[in-house]
Amino acid sequence: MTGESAKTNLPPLSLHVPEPRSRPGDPVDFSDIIVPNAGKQPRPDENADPKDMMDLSYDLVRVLDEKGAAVGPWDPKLNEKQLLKMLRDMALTRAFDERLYRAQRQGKTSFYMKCRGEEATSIAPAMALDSEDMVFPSYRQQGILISRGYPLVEMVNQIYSNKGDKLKGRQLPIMYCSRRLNFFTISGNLATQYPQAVGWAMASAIKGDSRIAAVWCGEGSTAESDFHAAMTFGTVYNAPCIFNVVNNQWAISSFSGFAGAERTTFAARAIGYGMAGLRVDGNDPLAVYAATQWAAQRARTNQGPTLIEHFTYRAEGHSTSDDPSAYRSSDEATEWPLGDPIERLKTHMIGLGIWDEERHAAMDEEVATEVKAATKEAEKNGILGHGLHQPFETMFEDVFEELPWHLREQSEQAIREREIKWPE
Amino acid sequence: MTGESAKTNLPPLSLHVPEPRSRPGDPVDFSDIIVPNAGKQPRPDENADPKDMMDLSYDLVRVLDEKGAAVGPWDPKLNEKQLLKMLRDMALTRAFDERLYRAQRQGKTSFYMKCRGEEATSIAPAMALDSEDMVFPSYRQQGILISRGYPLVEMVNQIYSNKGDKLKGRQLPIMYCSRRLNFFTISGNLATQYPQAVGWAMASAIKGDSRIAAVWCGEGSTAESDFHAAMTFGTVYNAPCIFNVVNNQWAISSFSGFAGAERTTFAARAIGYGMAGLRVDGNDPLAVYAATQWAAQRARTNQGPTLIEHFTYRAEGHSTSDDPSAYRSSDEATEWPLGDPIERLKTHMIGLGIWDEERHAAMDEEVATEVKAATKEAEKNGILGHGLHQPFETMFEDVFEELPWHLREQSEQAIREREIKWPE
Amino acid sequence: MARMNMIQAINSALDNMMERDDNVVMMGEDIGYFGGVFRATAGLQEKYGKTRVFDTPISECGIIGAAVGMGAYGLRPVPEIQFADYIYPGMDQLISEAARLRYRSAGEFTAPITVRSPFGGGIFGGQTHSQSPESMFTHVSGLKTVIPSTPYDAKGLLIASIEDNDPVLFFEPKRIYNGPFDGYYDKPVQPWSKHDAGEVPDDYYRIDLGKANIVREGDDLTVLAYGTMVHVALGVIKEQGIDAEVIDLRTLVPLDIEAIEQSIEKTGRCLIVHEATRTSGFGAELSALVQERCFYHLEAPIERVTGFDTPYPHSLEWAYFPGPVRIGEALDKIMKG
Amino acid sequence: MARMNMIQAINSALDNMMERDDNVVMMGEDIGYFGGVFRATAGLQEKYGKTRVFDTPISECGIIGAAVGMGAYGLRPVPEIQFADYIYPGMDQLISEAARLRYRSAGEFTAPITVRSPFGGGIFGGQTHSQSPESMFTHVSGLKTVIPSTPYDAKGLLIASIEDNDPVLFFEPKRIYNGPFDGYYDKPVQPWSKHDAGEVPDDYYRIDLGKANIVREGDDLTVLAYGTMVHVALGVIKEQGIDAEVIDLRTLVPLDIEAIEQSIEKTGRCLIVHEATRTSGFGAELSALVQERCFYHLEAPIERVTGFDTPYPHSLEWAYFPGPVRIGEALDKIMKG
Ligand SMILES: Cc1ncc(C[n+]2csc(CCOP(=O)(O)OP(=O)(O)O)c2C)c(N)n1
Ligand SMILES: Cc1ncc(C[n+]2csc(CCOP(=O)(O)OP(=O)(O)O)c2C)c(N)n1
Ligand SMILES: [Mg+2]
Ligand SMILES: [Mg+2]
Repeated sequence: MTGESAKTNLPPLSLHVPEPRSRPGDPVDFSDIIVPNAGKQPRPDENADPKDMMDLSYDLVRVLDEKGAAVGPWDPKLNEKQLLKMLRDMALTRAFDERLYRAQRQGKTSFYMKCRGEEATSIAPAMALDSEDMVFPSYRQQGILISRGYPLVEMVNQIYSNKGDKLKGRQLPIMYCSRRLNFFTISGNLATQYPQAVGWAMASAIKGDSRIAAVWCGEGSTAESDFHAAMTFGTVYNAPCIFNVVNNQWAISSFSGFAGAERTTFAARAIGYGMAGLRVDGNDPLAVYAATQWAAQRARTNQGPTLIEHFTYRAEGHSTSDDPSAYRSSDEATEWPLGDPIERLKTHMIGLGIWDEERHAAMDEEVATEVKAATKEAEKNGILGHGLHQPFETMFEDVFEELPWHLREQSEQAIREREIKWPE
Repeated sequence: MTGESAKTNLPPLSLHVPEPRSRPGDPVDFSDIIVPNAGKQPRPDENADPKDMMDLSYDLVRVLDEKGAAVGPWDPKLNEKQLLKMLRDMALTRAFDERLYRAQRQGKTSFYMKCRGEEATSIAPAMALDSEDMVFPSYRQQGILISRGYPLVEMVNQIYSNKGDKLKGRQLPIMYCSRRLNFFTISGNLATQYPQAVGWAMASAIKGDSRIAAVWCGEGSTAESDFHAAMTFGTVYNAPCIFNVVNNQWAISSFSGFAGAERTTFAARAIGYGMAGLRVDGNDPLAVYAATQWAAQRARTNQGPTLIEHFTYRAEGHSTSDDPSAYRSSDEATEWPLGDPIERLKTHMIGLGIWDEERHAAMDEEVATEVKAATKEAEKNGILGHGLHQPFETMFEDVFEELPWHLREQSEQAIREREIKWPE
Repeated sequence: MARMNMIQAINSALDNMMERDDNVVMMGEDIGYFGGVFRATAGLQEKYGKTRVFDTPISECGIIGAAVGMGAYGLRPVPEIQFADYIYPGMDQLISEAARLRYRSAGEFTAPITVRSPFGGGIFGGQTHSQSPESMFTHVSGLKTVIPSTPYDAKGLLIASIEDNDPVLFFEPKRIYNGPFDGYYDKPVQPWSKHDAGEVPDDYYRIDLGKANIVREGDDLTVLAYGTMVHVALGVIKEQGIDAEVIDLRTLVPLDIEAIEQSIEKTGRCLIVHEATRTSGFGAELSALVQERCFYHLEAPIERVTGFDTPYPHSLEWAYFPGPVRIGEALDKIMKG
Repeated sequence: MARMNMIQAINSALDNMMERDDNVVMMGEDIGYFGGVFRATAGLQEKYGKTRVFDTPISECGIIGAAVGMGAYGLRPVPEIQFADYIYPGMDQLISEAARLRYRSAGEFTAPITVRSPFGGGIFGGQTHSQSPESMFTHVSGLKTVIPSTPYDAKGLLIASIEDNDPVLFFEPKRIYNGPFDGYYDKPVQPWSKHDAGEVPDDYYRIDLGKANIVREGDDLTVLAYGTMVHVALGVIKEQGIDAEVIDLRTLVPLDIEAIEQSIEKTGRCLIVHEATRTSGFGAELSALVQERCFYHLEAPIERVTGFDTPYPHSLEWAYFPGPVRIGEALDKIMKG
């Protein structure tokens, strides 16, 4: 062809539209997921050149083997206290999820989102990071707040949007924020936190600070523009930032193939930018800890950012607004080949002889009681829509630092309306 | 660390800000650019798995060796007629650039952009594609229009925004458009054509058509959101689309390091998405032709998209609004290790015995004359700002298919104003 | 003739259009197999195949960008943006590209796309599931903006939007998907099945863009509204026994200026209602137009009743919403003016 | 006191602020070594180092997004968007993030960023180097919008914007970078060095946001304008010998409503001028406000003179521009009204 039309006898083009492994009613088949043996993945130096560690973007870093033993170079060798904290925080997160999910069903609030099955992807990184490091979570990292010791009752206040809510009832439930705990305000817009985290990390570097940033998004969210902006800025300025992609296989009803998973891993995105990338068994809390620790050390020593793909599974619905049985086989969760993070850590600890079933049952009860107490306490401040909300004028505060005339007028209007509606 | 602050004795963080090889006054040093021998790059099958050809994203596909001989598996083995067309179109493009640049300097229009040194990256792909394939150019692919036989006088009419301008004087000079030649309307907003090209390719696949799409942007533009959107959609739907990234080392005053070139190649972006990627000597027209042909064949046979990085050099200023001597060493262009595409093809053809210096000189004169004639002809339709523009009412047409009342009123206003300003 | 709620009517419009025109394709987050988070595309993938109705990556930039390219090819794409709050990453493709394709190519390429998106509050969706961004699009030359207020209109307008050769923003007031909400959030909403405008033909029909609907004739004042607020305004008027003329604009651009002018010339008074934030909302444009064109007919200041200039708060949703009290106050003021 | 053009005044403001506050950093396409395509940041990288003034990838999304993160850290970033026409890829980070950070975190995190961007036409820049998108930002709760009309104001307002703890859009009317253009494109423009407002102190000073400037007092009518159009309006008024009061708004949000009301109460007539497209431009909001608040003082309809509702055309730039003829016609109409 020389730029002239020279139609060859080719078959017509056709559009490829990805299809997930299973739909409702289908048998589940995860045989395409390659689960390498734990302990077999090499652990490069923290100052390795990304070019020399590309394989780790296609491999799967695993520490806990089938018997629950911690094996291989990535074993972070946590002590008993650390393991106990890790286990308990995961259990507490799960108990919290269970109860608040029910609270939503009972009409105490408008919305809730669980992280069941994915607890390791927030609890373990929170532990591997310094408490002064800044985290930019998505909406499924309640585990970080719990790990950092945020009072449960504050979380419930936020979820109930009640008069105790530190966020003044302004945010959708679970969109937490805690400056004190270096936990950035969660956005309802996917992936916007990604370039913000890079900016924060760049600022830390500009100031010669030692704090690094870590940011989370789902695999579905990697398609957003902000993801690319963050990766580009991260690699250009060598920003001290950890990019966590929680690949829980689903984005509401869309399986990971709609984010590109049919073609390569999400960790491989790192290779595209010449960045360090790790693909980690997200249901192995020790592997997640080790990967975070590695990436944090890299960032702290001016070796730049790391992308960590946490390969995991969203064991329940996307949120209380979702019914996953409408689009995926309900057996997927139980068939998931990487197991459950709490079960796996428990087995590990029992194997070490520092834990047993009784203590586990007792812990489960304890965390359930703790959550229950927190919800009771929070309910005193009100539940959504039952009157105990913040004063009307708070609606106009914090739009700007100071109230301009037009918001002052509107605030007066709102208060006048309240008096008309409820003259008492 | 267990999520508690445990400051280690690390040096402070520091921000890395990329620095180009040379600034004005500096000696030029291109020794970091690895120029592999021509002919040494393997040519995989058109249906190769991207996983098995990653090396080609880091290599440099080259066909013309130092003596101008075409060597190796990528030699497209063009016939004499094709070589002549390729050479002449490149020469014509350069002559056109020279003259229209001067026209802008003479005040005949507001703006012009040259592609000197990069002619191969548009002429060769245009030839390797089918004329029915749709191209989505950036502003530096005037070579495609020339290769496809667009009348020069139409190009000049557009540049002069005169009454002959098919785009009615609405677009900035060089923002051409030709539906007849399957040349998409150029946007002033960088990279927006990228997802559009994918959409077009998807549409072609939906329809079982055989036409594919090809799209261009500069290396600087790969940082834009649209680039990522296009790569994601391209890989998810396996769209029949060729992504050309013209890495001419500069984006106005910003060297390619500000788009990430310090860390990896732009072809490697493909690996991040599991897509086929090729890095090509952009000043070797035969290599560019071969790469395009390979990618086109892939796309046509439902093997999906390819990203081609054209490694080249912007030999002149960004546009008539730019003065590159303010930010880079003026020796860079002459020192560029990959030579000049026209010179290289000429040497090749002389080596083949089908060309000589006299014919080349004659051709140069011929194309200059052709361009001159076209500008003279176009000037009859007016130059910018000298009155021979389109009627005022055209300003309101094509905003919508039909003129709504508010535009009708505004059109009447504009005509009234004209009558007030020029009552004659 | 069937009884449909607004989602069903939209689904029916899409179904009709996919049937009539092979070039109509649909794309968006969760719209394929699942049928959309509000079920607007339910059943359509099964019926028309997954190359005509498909899920997309979560990239609003890509969704609009690809739709523009498909439109340039000759298709008639109907992309969905899951919530209007998420349209901003696709803003550049809408403003710089879709809106200007016809103009900059002098008609050689066009973007006949219809962007469907649920908008507005009232479902406790918080800041990011409640916004009403329509006015921004009305500022962009080359875009049309359509907002229905009933199932019947939704279907007819959506069909006309899809058939339109210009890019259309089709915002669906999600608060009234199920029934004509009148602003009394503590009372149950009458379902569309009990409402005349819930009578929707199964077959193709269109309601031309650019034509307002006078939903109530009256002499005392003119109310300009669209979407959910048409019903809220109607409720208050009924309650207060005012003989108002209520105009449901249906299309913001191009606007039915004639209907507006005629009404104001008759009534001499004007109330504008929208849920979007006040400053530079579409109410400002309406107010300016009415004032410019009917100044000498006006007997009282034109009033705007709108959402407040704050993000849409979660718990104080009903304090934010421009409900009956706010509208009532404005009506009083105008009638006394 | 030095004579400065607007670029020099902006450069001086940036220089002062970088000197006073280590937390001020600047970023944008080509702003580092090169000093910006309009030279606004010339010399600053050399003076303050490349970690405080640096070039960025060509990603407006990343520029704004990173700036928001830097602001959350505690810096005071001043990102540049090379042309306002290119701000849309950063729209989501501005609207959904910068504007709402303080609100959604109840004050725990803020985005004290100042986005500088040259805007407006008149330099034969065609559709993508001429736009005036300010009204979109005025619709977003939480954003401030500032537009200077002289070197003196540019410096004082830019300093106040950088010191402001809220996100500010600082649009620079590029047509008057060099001198106060009066709309007669075929006559040479007087340079700022010959104009009083070109007197700019080298030292730090601020002009508070939210305060309009009455650039000419008068009794016949009130002209509301900002940026380039202040000078065009002044030129026509002088020419026509009308005793107009000309208010340079300087800040669109928060608006100096008092200055506006006082003036209209005195003059009873109002002309609004801006270069942006008409429909849902900021003129609509101004018109609505004046009408609502000064209805009983108005003696004639408020008029808007604006750019047309089309993309900014290249060759017909001066037919598009709201120049002296368009303004003159409107003045006539108002004075006869
Ligand atoms: C910009 C934007 N687009 C769309 C949505 C709607 N939405 C909310 S969550 C979600 C799926 C996200 O999936 P993923 O990133 O995989 O995270 P996961 O929920 O699995 O943790 C979508 C589409 C949104 N919140 N923001
Ligand atoms: C969205 C957007 N941002 C910024 C610009 C301004 N701009 C025009 S060309 C250019 C540099 C582009 O560089 P590159 O992509 O490398 O292409 P090249 O000019 O080298 O061919 C910039 C920043 C623009 N046109 N659009
Ligand atoms: Mg997911
Ligand atoms: Mg370049």
